[in-house]
Amino acid sequence: MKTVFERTPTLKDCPTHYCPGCGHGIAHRLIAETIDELGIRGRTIGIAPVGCAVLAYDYLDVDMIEVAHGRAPAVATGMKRTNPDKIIFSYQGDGDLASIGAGEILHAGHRGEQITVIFINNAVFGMTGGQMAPTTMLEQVTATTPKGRTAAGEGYPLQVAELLVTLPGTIYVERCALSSVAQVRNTKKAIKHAFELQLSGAQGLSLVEVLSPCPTYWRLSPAKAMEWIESHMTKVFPLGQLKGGR
Amino acid sequence: MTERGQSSRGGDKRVLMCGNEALAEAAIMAGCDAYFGYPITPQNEISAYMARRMPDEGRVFLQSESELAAINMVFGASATGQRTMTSSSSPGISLMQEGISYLAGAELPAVVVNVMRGGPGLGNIAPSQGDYFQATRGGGHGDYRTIVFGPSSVQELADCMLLAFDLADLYRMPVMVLADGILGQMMEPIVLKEKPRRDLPAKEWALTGAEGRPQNIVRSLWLGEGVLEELNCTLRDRYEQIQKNEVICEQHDVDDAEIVVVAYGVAARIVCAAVQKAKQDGIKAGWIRPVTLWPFPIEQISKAADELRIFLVVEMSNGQMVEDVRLAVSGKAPVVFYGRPGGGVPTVDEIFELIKQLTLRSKTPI
Amino acid sequence: MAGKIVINSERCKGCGLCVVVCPRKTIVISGISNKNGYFPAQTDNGDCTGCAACAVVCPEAIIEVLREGSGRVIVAIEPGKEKKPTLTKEKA
Amino acid sequence: MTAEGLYEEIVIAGFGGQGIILAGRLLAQTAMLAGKEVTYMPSYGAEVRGGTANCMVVIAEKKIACPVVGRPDSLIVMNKASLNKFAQRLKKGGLLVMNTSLIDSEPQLDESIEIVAVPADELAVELGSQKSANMVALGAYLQKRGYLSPDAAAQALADVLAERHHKTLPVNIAALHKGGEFAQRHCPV
Repeated sequence: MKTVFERTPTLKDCPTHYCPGCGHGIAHRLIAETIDELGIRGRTIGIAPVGCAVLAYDYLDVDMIEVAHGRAPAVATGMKRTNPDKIIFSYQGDGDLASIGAGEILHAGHRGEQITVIFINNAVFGMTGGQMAPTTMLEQVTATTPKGRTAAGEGYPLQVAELLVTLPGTIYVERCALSSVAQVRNTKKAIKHAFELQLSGAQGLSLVEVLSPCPTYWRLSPAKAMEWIESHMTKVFPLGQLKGGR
Repeated sequence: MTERGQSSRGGDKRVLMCGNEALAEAAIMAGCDAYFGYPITPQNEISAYMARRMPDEGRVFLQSESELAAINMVFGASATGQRTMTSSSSPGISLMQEGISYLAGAELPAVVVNVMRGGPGLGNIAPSQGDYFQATRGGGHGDYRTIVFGPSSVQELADCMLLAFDLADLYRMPVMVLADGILGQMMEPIVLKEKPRRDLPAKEWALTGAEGRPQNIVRSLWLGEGVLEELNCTLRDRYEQIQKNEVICEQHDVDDAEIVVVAYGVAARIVCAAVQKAKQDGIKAGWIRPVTLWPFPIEQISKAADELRIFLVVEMSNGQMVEDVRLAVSGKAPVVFYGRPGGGVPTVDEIFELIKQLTLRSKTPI
Repeated sequence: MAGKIVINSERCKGCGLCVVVCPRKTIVISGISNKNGYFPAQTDNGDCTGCAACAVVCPEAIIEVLREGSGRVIVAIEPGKEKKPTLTKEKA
Repeated sequence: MTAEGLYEEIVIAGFGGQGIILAGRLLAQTAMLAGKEVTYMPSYGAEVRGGTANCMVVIAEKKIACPVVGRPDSLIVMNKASLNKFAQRLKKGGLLVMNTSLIDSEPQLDESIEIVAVPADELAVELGSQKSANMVALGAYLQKRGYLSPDAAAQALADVLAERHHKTLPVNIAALHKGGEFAQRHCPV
């Protein structure tokens, strides 16, 4: 028998600190596979956010920086502007990108920075204990919306991808999910496309939003969490290539 | 692209430049690869100058969407081994403090210029020295220091930019140049001349892509037990080394002085004139001017306080550096403060009168 | 048994996603915990086709997939068709 | 004021658009080229929007302490508002150069203060460029004070005038000289 699937070298062979069934591990692997398949480990610089993925540099074996909450797109800007030949990606959660860092992603997109943003949307703050995120669904119960989020009280879930689509500086925006084998494969294609765009020198920012499970703070089993993405999240966050097809 | 340490504008010629433009040109001479900044008065000439000049030199200029973004762009560029800077004025520097703390934690070099204005809050746009505490105590959260220069002329402002970039790289930390609205706006003749440079270590830690080497990580998060304490101790040792090696301080006629006036920046120019006037009046006066505000010239001031004499500290604030002077004097001599906050600028006559009063009083028998 | 998977059970956190996605239902959760206290996934590889669905969803990337035959194989499951996994040989 | 003891603090003030900043820059550049110590401090920020403009120039043989001028030795005012704002700050024995084209009243000042009343706008109009009134006033000041000549300023003008305005060099130079001649004729030293 021959090995047809194994851990890709850029994904370090170590246990993660993520909860069982968390989507971060899958997303990390897709990025690592992309880097290896494109042969760009030697020219890639990754940016870890503040949030559950703050330790992403412990899992991805490329040059990496860990930055202040929400500021990854600004850091990426500083890197790419001074190193146009490097491949710069940021990996950000919904608190990091859509809440405290809303200004930075908006303006990096607005300027059309040639960077790749992987945006993990799990509709909740994981690291700090399951508080409401900008992307939290209406009626979703979190530590800070104990009776469920209401439009009147906390506003509607923020659709970042749709927002960024309106900016001339973004060239590729796709929303994917990790909710099934097929969706994971699709997410991989989207991530790879986003990296390829940057490699080709395309003028603008590409963002892949990934709907990702948080079984712990959704209070669901990992399998039910996957189902919940499809039954609930994709209704508010429809999947698809919102801008710049591949 | 010009080589590091060069600029197409450098030379021996005396030119009339405002402080903001002079420091910008000096940064280009120092090999600044990238400038990121957000407009705020009274330092807008810096970004306008950089916008014109940096592309000419094949380097990066970018106006950011905020001070938060600017300092984080600096953070990103610095992590890749580039020489980089930002500039702002007091309220903007407050916004940058998060990033400055991260720079300190991640041991990244950067130069931050603060052209101070009146505060607190939005304050006014008049010159001030109200950010001394913020600058010399780190300014952001956590246990760190930044090297701080407090130049008092346009020439010195330009000169200390070259040194600031070198020290930032040498000690892998943020260095702040603390000017004020007067120094930024005023024009003086200067000579933009290359100065001797430090020997600097290679930036092996820089994020350049892990081609043929293990991964480099730039981070300020250390969760393991005792790991952060170890980093803090490493930083402390470095800070002690800086305190030992990098103090710059100017002093005049201190040895036989009955009164020593301490001031930095623009206030020191005024003090210098007032002391000269006092000496013409027969008063034995001297003055000390810290050029580095951190590391502070503790030894120099402590030594001056070994003889009984009055210390007068003059600032454009309600009294900030005076606390460092008191610590250095350590109770050995009386320390008197005179300050003009909120954009007020002390006059030569005010200081002269005070010197006269203080020296008279010390001679009056009780 | 056209295929085979190897699960690093000491690193498994027992999330069970592989159990759910396996089209042949050949993976189960063990009743005996590993050293970290998780009940890991285990398999006897009975009906395994080597489709790699389990590995694709494994958040810990600890499943290695092997298959009979020559050349590398990738799983081609398009959205909506995952009930009927098919295997396609990639060009060598 | 001997050359050796030269320490001259000057305020130039007027409304925005009168070339106050340019006159100050030119004075500073002229002083620098003559080998003197000089500082130049413009008013900046919100206060220069839509209203008054002023700048402070200090020229000396020795190191200059403070570029902020509290009590000027000399004051050049181009409009009435500036006269009202700055005249009382003039030192005793100081010099006031005022643009009588836009100032119709006689200021009440200490009698030790010498006044040079120049119809700067009118003289500039005679040259065909009202915008050169600032140069007329500066020329008059330089001629009166004497430590730098209007001609020295004329030679420095190209350094401080933006290149896109270099076609106005001849008329501005003529204005400097015209101001100088006016001062010589009407207010001999």
